[in-house]
Amino acid sequence: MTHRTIRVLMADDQHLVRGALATLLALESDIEVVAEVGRGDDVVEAARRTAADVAVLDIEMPGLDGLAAAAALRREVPDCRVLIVTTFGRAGYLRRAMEAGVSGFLVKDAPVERLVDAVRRVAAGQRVVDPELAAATLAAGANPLTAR
Amino acid sequence: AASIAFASFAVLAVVRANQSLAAARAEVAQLAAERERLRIARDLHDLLGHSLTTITVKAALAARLADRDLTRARNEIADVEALARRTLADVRAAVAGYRDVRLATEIATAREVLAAAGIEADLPRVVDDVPAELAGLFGWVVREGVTNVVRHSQAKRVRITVDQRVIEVVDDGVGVLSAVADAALAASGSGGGGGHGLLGLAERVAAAGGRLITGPADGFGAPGFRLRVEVPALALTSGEAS
Amino acid sequence: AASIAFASFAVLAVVRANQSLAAARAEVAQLAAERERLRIARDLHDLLGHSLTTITVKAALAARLADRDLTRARNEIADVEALARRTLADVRAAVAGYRDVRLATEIATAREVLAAAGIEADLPRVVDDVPAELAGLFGWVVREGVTNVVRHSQAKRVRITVDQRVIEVVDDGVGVLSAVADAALAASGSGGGGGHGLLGLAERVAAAGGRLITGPADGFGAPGFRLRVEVPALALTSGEAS
Ligand SMILES: Nc1ncnc2c1ncn2[C@@H]1O[C@H](COP(=O)(O)OP(=O)(O)OP(=O)(O)O)[C@@H](O)[C@H]1O
Ligand SMILES: Nc1ncnc2c1ncn2[C@@H]1O[C@H](COP(=O)(O)OP(=O)(O)OP(=O)(O)O)[C@@H](O)[C@H]1O
Ligand SMILES: [Mg+2]
Ligand SMILES: [Mg+2]
Ligand SMILES: [Mg+2]
Repeated sequence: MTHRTIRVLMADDQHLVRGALATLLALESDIEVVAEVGRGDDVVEAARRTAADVAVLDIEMPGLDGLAAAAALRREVPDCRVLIVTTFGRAGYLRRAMEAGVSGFLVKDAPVERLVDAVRRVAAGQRVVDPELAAATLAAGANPLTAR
Repeated sequence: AASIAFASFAVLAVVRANQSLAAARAEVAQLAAERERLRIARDLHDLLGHSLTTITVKAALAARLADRDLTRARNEIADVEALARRTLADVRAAVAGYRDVRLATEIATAREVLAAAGIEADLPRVVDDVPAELAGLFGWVVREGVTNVVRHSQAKRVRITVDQRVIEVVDDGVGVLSAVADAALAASGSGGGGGHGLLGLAERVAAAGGRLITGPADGFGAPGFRLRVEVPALALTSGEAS
Repeated sequence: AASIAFASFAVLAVVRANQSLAAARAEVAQLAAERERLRIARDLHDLLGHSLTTITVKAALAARLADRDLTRARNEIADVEALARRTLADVRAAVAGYRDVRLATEIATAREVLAAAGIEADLPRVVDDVPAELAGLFGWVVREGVTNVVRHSQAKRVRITVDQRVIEVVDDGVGVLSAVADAALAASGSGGGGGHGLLGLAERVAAAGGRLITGPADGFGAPGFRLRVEVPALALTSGEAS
């Protein structure tokens, strides 16, 4: 059980980043990337079909944003845990992420070791909060669109 | 007595209005500055967040791949280089866009640029007779015209003349010689081959009710290139040029 | 009749003042926005121009070196990755600086971030008694203090207290334990090892005539970290905190 490979689903509309992150993760011997999607509303189906253990979700995506996709996953594919990766820390994102029951979030430009470590810990049922994302959120402040 | 009371009231109102003028000034300035900051911050986020993330992630991938798959590593590096170049160009464009274009500053910049390019320049020293509503538009003409001279003309000399309604940038370079360049100019209206510079400028000029004319320099040096913008007095509406 | 004439004159003056109010508003707003754009354009240019150029050049170099000297190519690409990450951090910080800092908003954001980080937070609900001139400065204290708690403290609990002239951020984490961290704090004045957060904050506080004190949390949880800013009433000058 502990040595089973971790099945990862990648969702990001920026395909350059998605491809690079997927390749980076796949270089790890205990990680297998089983699906890549570019829209939030493809996440649930792909997770179910591939029996993914961890869904690595971007936030800003067409169709459905990553946080809404995370909430849908928790409801419909509860065995699949969610790791949010985002370029922008915006207030409101963290709160929604927690309400959606995600297991971790970190900045997309985090060093690879940190990303790989986060995937492993999320797969193992732990929670991962990247201090840099928290700092970025404090810096970015309230999202004018979701404030109030 | 009634009229005296009314007069006092009116005087008081003048005082109040002046006070509120000062207060309003400060408040309006702060709001405008903040609105502008937020707008630019959003631009920046969108412009740079994505590309810098992509550069970071792809560089990380190239580093990891170097030992295992040199060909792919090389491709990733090439992508990073192209992305970085594009991002730099985007930043330059953004910075340029945030700078307000004013005729006097553009002429000062043109002087520098032309000197650096080794092109002899005859530029107006005083542009005070250009109406304020046209200063922005004419600034754009100088910027685009001089950029084109430096990039395309191979000119030795350039002259800019300005009066209240007309501005001209003339050079003694190769002109729009080839069928290719002519086609580019013509096609730019349909987004084809050529650049966007003159097309964009023509749009600004049209919005101000004026017209943009290009052609050979005749007389200034053959064949040369002439860029001329005319805005008839009647055409002046408020808030044209950006 | 004199008073009636005077009254009419005064009424006219009110009308004029109102007209000039509207005109002034527009003009002031435009000037303020323009000043802001220029400032940001300069920032951007300084902040990004250099690092993006370096990234581009180094990526190009890595591409060239890939065939001849793989080790050097790998070093260059590692530099690119680190540079791009730092540039993104700079952009985040710059964007943050463009936003107006208000105490109430900073506390709201802190609440969310601390909850997400799993740190129990005891934060003030009402900050109405903080004078308007200090709301910006105290907002910066919250932002930098909480960022540091999240990044450095490993704390379980944090408490922020505010009154008219004093604000404190206290946590029950590891504190500045090691000689290394102490040195970082001390050296930050000379631009050495440590970060810029507390240094920048200390400068803002000094500009407002106040002082910044850091130390262990004593009593709140050991050893912990306490960040305290005091601005004596006399020190209040206009236009300190940004
Ligand atoms: N001074 C000039 N001398 C010679 N050719 C010119 C001159 N100005 C413009 N041209 C020609 O006209 C074409 C269209 O100019 P335009 O400014 O629209 O586009 P561009 O300069 O090529 O690209 P962009 O301005 O979008 O960067 C140019 O590509 C060039 O061939
Ligand atoms: N709450 C805290 N708990 C433990 N150590 C802290 C705390 N706050 C600050 N420090 C220590 O003080 C150092 C200086 O803090 P400062 O905010 O100036 O820099 P930084 O956070 O490292 O970087 P920056 O703020 O520029 O991003 C930190 O690196 C850390 O070692
Ligand atoms: Mg996206
Ligand atoms: Mg051009
Ligand atoms: Mg700090």
